[in-house]
Amino acid sequence: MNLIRRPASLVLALLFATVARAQTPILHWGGDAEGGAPFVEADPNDPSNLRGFDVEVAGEIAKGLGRRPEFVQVSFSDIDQSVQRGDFDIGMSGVEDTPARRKMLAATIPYFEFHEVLTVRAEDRGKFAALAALRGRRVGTLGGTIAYEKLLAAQKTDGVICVSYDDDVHPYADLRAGRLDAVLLDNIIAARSMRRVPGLYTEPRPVATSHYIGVLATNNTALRDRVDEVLRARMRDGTLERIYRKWKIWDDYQPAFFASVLNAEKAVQQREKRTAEGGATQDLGIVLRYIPALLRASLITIVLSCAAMALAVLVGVFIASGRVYGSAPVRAILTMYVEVVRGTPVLLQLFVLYYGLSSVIRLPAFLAALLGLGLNYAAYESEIYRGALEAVPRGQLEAARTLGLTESQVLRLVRGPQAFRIALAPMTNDFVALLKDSSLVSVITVIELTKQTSIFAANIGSWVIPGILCAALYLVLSLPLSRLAGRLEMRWKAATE
Amino acid sequence: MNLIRRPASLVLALLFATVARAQTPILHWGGDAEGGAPFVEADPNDPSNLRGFDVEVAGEIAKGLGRRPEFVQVSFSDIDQSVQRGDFDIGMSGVEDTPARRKMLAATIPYFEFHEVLTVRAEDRGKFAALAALRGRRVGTLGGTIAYEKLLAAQKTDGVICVSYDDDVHPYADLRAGRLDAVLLDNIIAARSMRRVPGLYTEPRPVATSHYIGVLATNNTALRDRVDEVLRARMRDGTLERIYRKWKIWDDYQPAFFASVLNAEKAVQQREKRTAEGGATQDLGIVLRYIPALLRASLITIVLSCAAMALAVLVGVFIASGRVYGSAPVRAILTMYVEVVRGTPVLLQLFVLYYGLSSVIRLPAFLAALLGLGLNYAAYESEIYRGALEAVPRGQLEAARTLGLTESQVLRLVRGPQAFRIALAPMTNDFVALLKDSSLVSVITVIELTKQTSIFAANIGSWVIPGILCAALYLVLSLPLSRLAGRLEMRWKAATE
Amino acid sequence: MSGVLSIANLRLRRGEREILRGVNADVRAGELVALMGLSGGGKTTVLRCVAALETFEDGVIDVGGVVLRPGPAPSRNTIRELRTRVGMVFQLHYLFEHLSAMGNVTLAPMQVAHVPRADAERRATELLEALGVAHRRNALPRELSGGEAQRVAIARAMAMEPPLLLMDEPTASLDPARRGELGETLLQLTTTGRTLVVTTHDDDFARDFATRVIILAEGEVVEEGNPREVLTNPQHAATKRLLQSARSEK
Amino acid sequence: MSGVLSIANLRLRRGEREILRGVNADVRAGELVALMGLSGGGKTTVLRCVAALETFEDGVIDVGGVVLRPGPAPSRNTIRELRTRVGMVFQLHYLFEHLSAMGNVTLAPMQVAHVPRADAERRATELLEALGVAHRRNALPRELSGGEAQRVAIARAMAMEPPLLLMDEPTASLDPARRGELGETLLQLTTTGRTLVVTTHDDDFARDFATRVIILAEGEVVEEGNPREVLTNPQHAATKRLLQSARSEK
Ligand SMILES: Nc1ncnc2c1ncn2[C@@H]1O[C@H](COP(=O)(O)OP(=O)(O)OP(=O)(O)O)[C@@H](O)[C@H]1O
Ligand SMILES: Nc1ncnc2c1ncn2[C@@H]1O[C@H](COP(=O)(O)OP(=O)(O)OP(=O)(O)O)[C@@H](O)[C@H]1O
Ligand SMILES: [Mg+2]
Ligand SMILES: [Mg+2]
Repeated sequence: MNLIRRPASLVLALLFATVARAQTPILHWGGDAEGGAPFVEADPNDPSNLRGFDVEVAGEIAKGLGRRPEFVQVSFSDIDQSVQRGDFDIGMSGVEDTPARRKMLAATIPYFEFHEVLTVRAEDRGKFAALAALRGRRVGTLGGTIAYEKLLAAQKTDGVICVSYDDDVHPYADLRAGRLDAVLLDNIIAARSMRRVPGLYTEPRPVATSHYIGVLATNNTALRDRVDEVLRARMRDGTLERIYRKWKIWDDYQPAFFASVLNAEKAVQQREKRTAEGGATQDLGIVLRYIPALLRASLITIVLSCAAMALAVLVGVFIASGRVYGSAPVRAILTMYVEVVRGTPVLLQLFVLYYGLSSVIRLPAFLAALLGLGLNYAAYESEIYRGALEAVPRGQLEAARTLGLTESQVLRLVRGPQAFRIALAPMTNDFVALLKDSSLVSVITVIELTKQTSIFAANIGSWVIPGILCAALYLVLSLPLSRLAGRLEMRWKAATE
Repeated sequence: MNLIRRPASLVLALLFATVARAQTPILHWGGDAEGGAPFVEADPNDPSNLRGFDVEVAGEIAKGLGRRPEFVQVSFSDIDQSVQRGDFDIGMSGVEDTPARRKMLAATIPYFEFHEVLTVRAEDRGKFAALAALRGRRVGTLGGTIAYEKLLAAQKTDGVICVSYDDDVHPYADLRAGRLDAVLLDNIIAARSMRRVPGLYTEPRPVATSHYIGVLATNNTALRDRVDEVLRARMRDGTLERIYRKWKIWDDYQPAFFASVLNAEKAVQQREKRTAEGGATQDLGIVLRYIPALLRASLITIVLSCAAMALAVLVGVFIASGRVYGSAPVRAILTMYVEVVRGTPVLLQLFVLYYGLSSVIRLPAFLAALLGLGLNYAAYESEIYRGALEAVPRGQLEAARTLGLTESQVLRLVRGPQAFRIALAPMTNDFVALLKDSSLVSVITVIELTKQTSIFAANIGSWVIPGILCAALYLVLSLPLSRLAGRLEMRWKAATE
Repeated sequence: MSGVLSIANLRLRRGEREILRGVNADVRAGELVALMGLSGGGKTTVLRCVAALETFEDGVIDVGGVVLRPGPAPSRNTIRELRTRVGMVFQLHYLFEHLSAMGNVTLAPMQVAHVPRADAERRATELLEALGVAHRRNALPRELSGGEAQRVAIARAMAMEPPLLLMDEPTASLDPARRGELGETLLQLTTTGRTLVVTTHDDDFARDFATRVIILAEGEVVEEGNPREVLTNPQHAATKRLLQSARSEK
Repeated sequence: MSGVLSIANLRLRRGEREILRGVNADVRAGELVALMGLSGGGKTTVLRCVAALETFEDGVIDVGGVVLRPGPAPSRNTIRELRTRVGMVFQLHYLFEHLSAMGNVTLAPMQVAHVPRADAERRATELLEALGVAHRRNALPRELSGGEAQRVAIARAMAMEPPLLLMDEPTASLDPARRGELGETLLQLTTTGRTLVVTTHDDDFARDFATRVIILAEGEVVEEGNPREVLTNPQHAATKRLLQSARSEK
């Protein structure tokens, strides 16, 4: 417990208060004060005080449990992990009710109903009243929310383009700026954003309905059940309604929602059981929904990689030949190219190509990615070929020369074919590495497999399944390559050893 | 000009208003409405309206120029580029007066003076009154600000640890959470944050003084001079004082600041001239200030790379030997390891090692980076060695066997040494690549060379110098390596060709 | 019977071609057997089979008790046993490219027999001197002339002092004088009970130094016996053809 | 004078060692010169100098008008000229490992002389038949026996029909019969005006087929003349030493 340092005169008084308060057991509850009003925010009049409807609900819960509430600040995206780790007893600041969460944690009954709503530019009012009207349009949302899941589904059924953000501010700014045509988020965030950003309009008809819940550690079901009791009681006696009205979030949907929660006490419990059992299938559902996006991203990855590798091999062969056969100045220049390009990070090269050169020439992202990767790998390829060329026995070169073959014929007909066999293993290495380095191009806004995976992971809140899936896809891309190389190698080994 | 769509009854009225307003020429001014109060924000009572002291100053400027102000939303970090590109006439929402900016753009006279102040936890009040008291402590700030420059300097002189953020919210949250011991930012942001986050205290004594200015495109000095005229006039007639008082940002420093601006009209012009001339040296100053941080980051890069490469070579040799000499099941397992590890992105492996496994074992970031890179590269190394081993002429192996050498002796004494020569070029490639792949570990919070460079670039608003510096450093790290490899290769070539 | 090597009915195919069609041969301790025959007749292949560098389809090879049979590669133990009894000199030398002449000769004694370096080098110098290449002891294989490389390869195999030494064309790149010296050296070895099987195209060498000659033709042994008799008065058509031209104008 | 090859005062060092100490030799068109000498005497080095595969310290080499001088590698044009006049067979064959016997022989005719494939293959088959390896035409070098590889290498060099053909130990891995056949083939070539310089350790071969013999000892020409005379009745000590043992017991 932190003792706030004040001038000495206050210490005694505080000490007393602290001791007195220490008698009451504490309910630690976690939330993100940056979430702001109306969830949890610092009181503008007294910054050491918190306010918001979640604060009051937490207070009611604590009172109902006979405890004193104490707030623990945690970043919104960490609430689930933190409560599981035991940083606090219950997490609740706009925590959405999702199947994933219900499976991972012990969840209270829902205590508030909200709606995913579409916000559009004021001048588009009425034009996009439903997701179906947004075919081919860009719709933004916050990653990891129910709205995002909804949008992903609509991407398939209605052809909208889903753009995910990490915060709830930029979507509305981008909407205003014309980079989006709509934002799908819950009505509370939408209302708040309408106050911040001028010129927006929120369609009144909800796209989907969801609820806020409290979350507790998996093994903490006993406390959960007592919290549920308290919540139900406060719904019945009108305390929650009073709180919601105070924070201006009470709407016509809540009475029906309260009623359904109170009546369906049993039904809810059953649902939970079902959820626990049906977890696997639900997970599968989420995963399946992501597969098309991952496959699209894989396609970008493979097209980019193949094109870049082709460029790299071509340029690499030229550099290697130049370094083995060229005149001294040519050799020096090529050596410098190799050292510089190989010696500096491709990430940096991509940045320089895409952003640094943008004042001179504005390359499209894909072209910049292709050039960046291709020219970078050319430096590596050239080194491999050079090494391989120099590994071909000199006697054979002399034999070829005495037969009258020109140097370029010796290279093409005698040295090259045998060097290629030696170069094959490291070349395969490089192609596979390139496949994966292509993930770097996400920094210049190309969305490929890894980027798509990280979006996926952020949204389902776990790296396990997306990680395995992504790895599997990369493997599927790289294995045929290894196979082919292996077979070629086999054939040559059989032929020339 | 956008015509806002309203029910038909309103169209006529609006049309008239629009036409009437179109008579007055427009002053487009750019700012970031997300900056919030007191700079620029949407009026909570009428979201289509903007308010803030910058809004009012812009209004005064427009009036003085005989124009009508029109706001253009732009993200804060893009203000400089956008104004240069001509997206709007003048940028002004908390734009700091820095030498870099004055060099790149046409800057107005300063119109407001503010102070960099230290915010600490309330319980630390008085403990860290100056930067010098924070030796060895972590101090946060917003990247790209004067405060950041200040902190970097203090990093050298006072030994504080500078932590840069991309927004002005997280530093205060992390301060409260104990991850920082102080935050250095301007008094306005500090005051606003104090209202948001409870339990903080701002030291009253300013660490540094700076000013807000307006910025215009380089070639737009004519307009700039007229804006300067207007600003000076409004300082003289008390309009600015009225605005600042209204927004509660008027303080005792402003009168002296106003006086100095009005008196030093000439001096300022001279200073600008000097700045333009002294630009190169000033740039050099900024660059020099970053060098220690870059060198530190280089050290992390090189230690990590060497350790990871050592691990990779060790494991790689074992895998390669296993794949050439092992029994069928051993070969199959090792082949699978190689294909899977090589076939999936190291970025993903790092994520899985660091975040994915965190529920099982919580690896320190550096160790996770080392393991991730090392085990990944081991797969590549093993392929290279395998290829090289198989390129050693079979006759020599037979000769060794008939002499009675065991298989492991053949490997160690005859096959290995000759394979190593063939493997050298691709191995050097890999070491250099590893040096650069080490930049990936920034995703798991290790700050190495590339990450440090991107911080640098973000802060001076250009990739050119940081890019060149970073490339140079990587080169300095990789060149000795290439040299060494080249010399070894030379010696062997002389010895065995 | 002091049989050091016995080959019975050795058969070997490579793809379509039947390279050995039932080779039979017995070698006793102290013999210096010259294995002769037309180029491509299978001499090298026979030696490689005896050294367990090739698997074969049929037959039995017995090297002083170590028995090689058809089928997959013999067990590790058999191989280890065998290596202590059989040494081999290769037609293309196969010197270790990364080691000097001295390094080539001392590698096995030091690593396999664990002879101290000084002893190994003394012994190597003796061998190289006997073969006339001691002055090139520090040269790398690529710096040696054809005949020098061949003699280093011979020294390398002799350094391990195997009871049975197989030599594939050891005389090919040697001048007449050196060939004579080598013959004397080999005869010397037989007096200490060591056994030698030497393939050669040089009928003078076989006549001068071999205790017995075996003629291989199209994968079979067609004639064997005292070299002077066989080579001066060949019975079999293949032997006659083999010697035909060389004798034509003498 | 119809000088095809003239070597004057050729000197060459490798590190400390003086390998050639002023070699002088003249070869006329239609000759078959046997270059003999102790192993390590510098025979291979002389041939490599003539083929411009080595640079040398002193002396002049004139190959039918193309002149090689000491110092750095000759110009590209000189080399191109030279290659049309000189062919070479290497002691270690140096066959192209990735091509079959046929591929090895037809590569240069097709790529350099632009002979159509069918013609090149017909000619190659003739050559391989003459040398007795036509049945192995589809084998890769690693599948050939030592003597077979040597004959393919000879065929490869002969396919380009160079006016001057340098052959380094072409008889080393050949059986007496094949050696005789090769000698006949080479003599045949000289009748069409082609010239051959052949290093060999086989005094019988030199006696039977060479038109002239040159004895190289310690980097100098010590004796030359009619092979029967020189080899039967050597004048110089080095020649005597060279032939000593081979003749000792005959
Ligand atoms: N891997 C292989 N595949 C097919 N044929 C092969 C292979 N290895 C050897 N041969 C053939 O087997 C036959 C015998 O070869 P071997 O090397 O034993 O002959 P040799 O008697 O040693 O001949 P030489 O005197 O020329 O060395 C040759 O015709 C050769 O071409
Ligand atoms: N790169 C080199 N460095 C040092 N010495 C060399 C090099 N190449 C050849 N020699 C030496 O030069 C001498 C002559 O070599 P060369 O190959 O010409 O002999 P040769 O007459 O062909 O012998 P052989 O009959 O054994 O083939 C040899 O002693 C050899 O060791
Ligand atoms: Mg053989
Ligand atoms: Mg030679």
